[in-house]
Amino acid sequence: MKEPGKITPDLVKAHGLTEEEYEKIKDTLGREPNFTELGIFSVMWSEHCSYKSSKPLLRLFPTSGKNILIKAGEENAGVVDIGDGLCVVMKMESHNHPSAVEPFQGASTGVGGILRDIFTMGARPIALLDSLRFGPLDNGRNRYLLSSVVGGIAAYGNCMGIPTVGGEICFDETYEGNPLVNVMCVGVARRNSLVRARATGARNPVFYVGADTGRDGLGGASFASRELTEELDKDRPAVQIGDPFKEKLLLEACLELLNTGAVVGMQDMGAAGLTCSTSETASRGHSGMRVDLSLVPRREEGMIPYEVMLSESQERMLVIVTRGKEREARRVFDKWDLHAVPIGEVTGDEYLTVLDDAGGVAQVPARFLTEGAPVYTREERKPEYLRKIKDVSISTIPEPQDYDGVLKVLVASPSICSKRWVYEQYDHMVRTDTVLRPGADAALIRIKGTQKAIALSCDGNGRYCFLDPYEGGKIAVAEAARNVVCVGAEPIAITNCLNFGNPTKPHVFWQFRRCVEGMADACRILNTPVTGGNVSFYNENPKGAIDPTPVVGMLGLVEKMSFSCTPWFKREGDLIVLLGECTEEIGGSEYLGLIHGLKMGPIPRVDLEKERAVQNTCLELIRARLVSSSHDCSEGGLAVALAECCMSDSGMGSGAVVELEASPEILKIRMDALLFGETQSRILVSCRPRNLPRIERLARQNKVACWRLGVVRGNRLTVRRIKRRVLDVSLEELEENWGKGLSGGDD
Amino acid sequence: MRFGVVVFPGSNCDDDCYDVVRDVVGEEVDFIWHKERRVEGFDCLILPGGFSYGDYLRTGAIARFSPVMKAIGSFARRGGLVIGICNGFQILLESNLLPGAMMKNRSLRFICKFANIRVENNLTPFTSLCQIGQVLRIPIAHIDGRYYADDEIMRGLKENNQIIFRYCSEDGELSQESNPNGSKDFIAGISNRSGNVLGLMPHPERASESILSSEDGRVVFESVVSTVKRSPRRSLRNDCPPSEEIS
Amino acid sequence: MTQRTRRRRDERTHDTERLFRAKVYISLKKGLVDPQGSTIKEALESLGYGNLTRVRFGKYIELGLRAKGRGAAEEKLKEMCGKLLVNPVIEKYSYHIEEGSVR
Amino acid sequence: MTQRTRRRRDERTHDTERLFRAKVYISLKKGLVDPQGSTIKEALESLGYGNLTRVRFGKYIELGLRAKGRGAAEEKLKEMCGKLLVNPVIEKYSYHIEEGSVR
Ligand SMILES: Nc1ncnc2c1ncn2[C@@H]1O[C@H](COP(=O)(O)OP(=O)(O)O)[C@@H](O)[C@H]1O
Ligand SMILES: [Mg+2]
Repeated sequence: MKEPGKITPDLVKAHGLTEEEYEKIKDTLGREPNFTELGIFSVMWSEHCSYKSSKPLLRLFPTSGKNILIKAGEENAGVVDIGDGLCVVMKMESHNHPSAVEPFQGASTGVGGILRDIFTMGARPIALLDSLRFGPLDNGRNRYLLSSVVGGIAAYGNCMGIPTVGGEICFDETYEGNPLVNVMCVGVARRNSLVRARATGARNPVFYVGADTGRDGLGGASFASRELTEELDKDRPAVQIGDPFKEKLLLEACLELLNTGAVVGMQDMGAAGLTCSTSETASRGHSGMRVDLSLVPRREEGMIPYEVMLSESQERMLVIVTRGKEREARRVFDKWDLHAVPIGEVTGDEYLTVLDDAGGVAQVPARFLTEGAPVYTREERKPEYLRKIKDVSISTIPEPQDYDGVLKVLVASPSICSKRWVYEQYDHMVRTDTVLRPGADAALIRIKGTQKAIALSCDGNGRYCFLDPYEGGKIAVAEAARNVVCVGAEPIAITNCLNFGNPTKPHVFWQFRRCVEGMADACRILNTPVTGGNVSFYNENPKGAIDPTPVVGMLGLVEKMSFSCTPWFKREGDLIVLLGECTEEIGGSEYLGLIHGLKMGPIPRVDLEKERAVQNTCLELIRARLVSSSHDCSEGGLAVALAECCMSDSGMGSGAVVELEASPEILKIRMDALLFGETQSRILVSCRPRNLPRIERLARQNKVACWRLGVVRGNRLTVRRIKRRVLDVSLEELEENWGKGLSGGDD
Repeated sequence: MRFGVVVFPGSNCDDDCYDVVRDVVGEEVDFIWHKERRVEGFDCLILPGGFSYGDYLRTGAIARFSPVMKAIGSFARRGGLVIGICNGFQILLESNLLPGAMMKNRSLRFICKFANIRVENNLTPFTSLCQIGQVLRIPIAHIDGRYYADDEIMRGLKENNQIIFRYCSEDGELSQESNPNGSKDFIAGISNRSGNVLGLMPHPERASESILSSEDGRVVFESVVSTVKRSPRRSLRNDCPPSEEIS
Repeated sequence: MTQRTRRRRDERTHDTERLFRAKVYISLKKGLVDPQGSTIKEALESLGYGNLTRVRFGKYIELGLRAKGRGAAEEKLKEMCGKLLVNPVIEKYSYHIEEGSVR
Repeated sequence: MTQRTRRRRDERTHDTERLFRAKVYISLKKGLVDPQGSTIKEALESLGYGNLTRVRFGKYIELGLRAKGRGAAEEKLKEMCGKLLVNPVIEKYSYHIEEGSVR
């Protein structure tokens, strides 16, 4: 690349900076920025790095709580105290655009990035989860995306030896051309060995560690801050190849380095590479930093300072070392065969100063780069489409004749079916802590050396959020919490990834606000503060913005690992009990989508207080060992939840006989709505008959509806209403349909 | 007795093996760094699973040249007990300490799930506490686990009773359905001729505690312990017959 | 299905079809990191092969195909590379074709 | 470390050393099942390329190396293949060497 002689308005524009932003830069610097500086501002002030559109709204999230040690935004990831001197560090990140262009490597490097975020804080990553969205599988490109993305995640995570213990996956036309690939990483650290991503102590040396710098991924941050248009070719250089082997060495070296006491601060070089890591660490430490680019190891010849500063080559990090302890640090890097070179030092002047052979190439106040980006209050408008799709009445929808057929279609649909095809490609058992493997409502990971375990789940539903972003946001949090409750854990905090369209479109920004408000309200009431997350805007395809898709990553805690619960029916003769109420809510359901081709209607409402009561009740029941299984009702409603309980993941399932003849209110509900409506705040449990009275008493105390549905028996799922058989499917048929849903990915 | 767990760059089941030996089986254990040139004072060495050198080029191909492998070779030739699990198995194959080679799974995908394996030979130090035909439920996790050997090697394996584990169904039947990766002759684990070196694809360390839903894998470690304790320092004696390898 | 098979068989027996042997060499585009290549290079160096300037790791695909002539075979091969064999986002390729059947 | 670097540089400046470009083609031995090859073949067939007689999948390694002459380069290359690059239990290889530096 050659440096242009002059900064022209076109060049500024090409860097994604507005005139006002450019004026602000000139004002603060008191001069025109040079080309390198222009590049630095363009990435640091990109949406991806600066959160300039989302910041004001993210403040709506509750971020403090009794367990929160480090709040969202203070560091690269929030930190949750779990007692015993231990804490959990977790974060979720998107790699949507790179995965659209090169799915295998895009997804791979996404895993690499989120792992670095966690271990540079001094935490050992112990689990990964992935939340994926693709267009429908009848399209070859989407099958290719699915198998490549899953392959890429597997390749990186498996090689690193971090189990991928859960996630979610959903298929919908809205993600055609703009798949979502969100990956969450969870780490555990001793409270007193957390590392800050800050540069403090003038004259402390700054080390560059890891892979050499090349031209790959140049401007990835701005790539993520743009729409994916038809002209993908131009963006090709933004693709990178992951090197999980090198990252594994980085991981071990970093954690070993902590024991030397030589580390002042660390940050990974992710988006905006050297630029972001130097300016952010300096800014957080209220320091400055001077780096000499001629010392940066390079992979390619003729790179100009602009390119070195903006490169997003993978598997690199910045480590600030205590002066005088360089030797200790080096010993560790040498042991792990890692390239580590000092490239500069911390300074007291609060400037990011960049030098090259030829002298100074950039000098900018560090805080101005990280905090100086303008914050925008984007225009918002409630979208038109909402008026049209809201008022549908269930009475206009024909009731199906063949409920067995409907159930089989639902369990075979790729969004609902067994995800075994995906998670068997992930090493989910390495580290020998995975107590509940994928397939249950949440993964359960024990913490060796303690009696504790943590539960993890990822949830979000774009269709709900499209139809009602506020309720959809609430549901994402509520469902994630319900999932960890179902395995016996108490929800304690969330991280999230907010995937939306172009925020400068007023209706997109309105969706964004409403989703955030819904999530925030749910987090407040369910007592799960937000520890951090990631915003991914500009998810658009030629048809427009994707459905608003916030994804919640929930952390649950089990203090004493003597109990846990799985969804599957365990024993002939156990009673099946539903906690929570049934109402006629059919809008936004998978059933409407799959069977009637409709994406409309009011989505189910969550009463958060009721939700909390149901969750608490379930948790108490599990703790008191009154139930043998528990499973939440989500996509596909009661019938699908029953079917899922029947199909054990590990071998023999058990059938169930269900009688739907409880109260008069239930009799008023239309059959399809009762079976397939996705009313929230419901958990299906099974228990020994002698425990039923205690369960009913506890539910009554907590003012939770409790409905005895039937009994575990035989090898069919049979549902009757007033002696009439409405559903009767053999386990074999269920399993066959449920198991085949994703085999289309075998392309 | 004392186990050693070898750590290659990219090993990722090293901690798991260490933990099981120390906390579950209750024996002494140390890590051995791949740059070591000597291995002394161990009764049994474990080459753990993972992705040594990223599995780049071929799985196990580069790790085979780690300095420690020379020492492990002579440890094995002196009769020392060596277990290669998953990537460790692959390294032993590449090092010619075991015959044959590993290829990509038939499905071309990584597979992580519980598998059933049948004990084919209980006269080895690694299976001495098993019954012949006993079915163990132990997870696999690999993408290069399709064992291959040509006819000559296969003949040797059979003649010398070197096939230690075969993939099978829950009831111990051999069928292609229960052969998760397409391995030749359902092979899940083999030993060298003299029976002191074992390679297996399934991860016994992942199935050694009831909380992980199977304890079947522990028998491999416990067999070693019982063998060694019956004849102390067996593994370090020099008068063990040297093994002749097919290479 | 049977119809299609029949049609294909017809094509094959078409007297003008000849056999070609093609080899496709695929490697990562310039500028992209090649973790396999550099790890192999380091391994070779540590084995004492110090005089390597670089190592790049790629794929090698051998194909046997039928076509009316060399030009047609080449055409087809390029198409297959463009559509499936090569990932143009990160890979480049070259090829070699010769007439004759594959052993 | 620095010593080693110095030594290597000395070797390089050795007047008789020349640059070679080598390509190694590795494929599975005859008779071995090649699921990658057959998967590719099936995929190509489903794209309409019915006239394939076979597809084999292998590895392609490009190396740049210095040696005193072609013979020495070839010698070295074969050694590297024998020791590391190729697993003779399952793989066979061929190679091509030419003088000149790698672009
Ligand atoms: N992409 C994925 N990666 C790993 N595991 C997944 C993925 N998608 C789903 N799973 C696992 O499959 C099971 C079912 O997932 P899902 O249907 O989303 O559950 P729920 O409706 O309870 O949220 C869960 O255990 C989940 O962790
Ligand atoms: Mg659930």
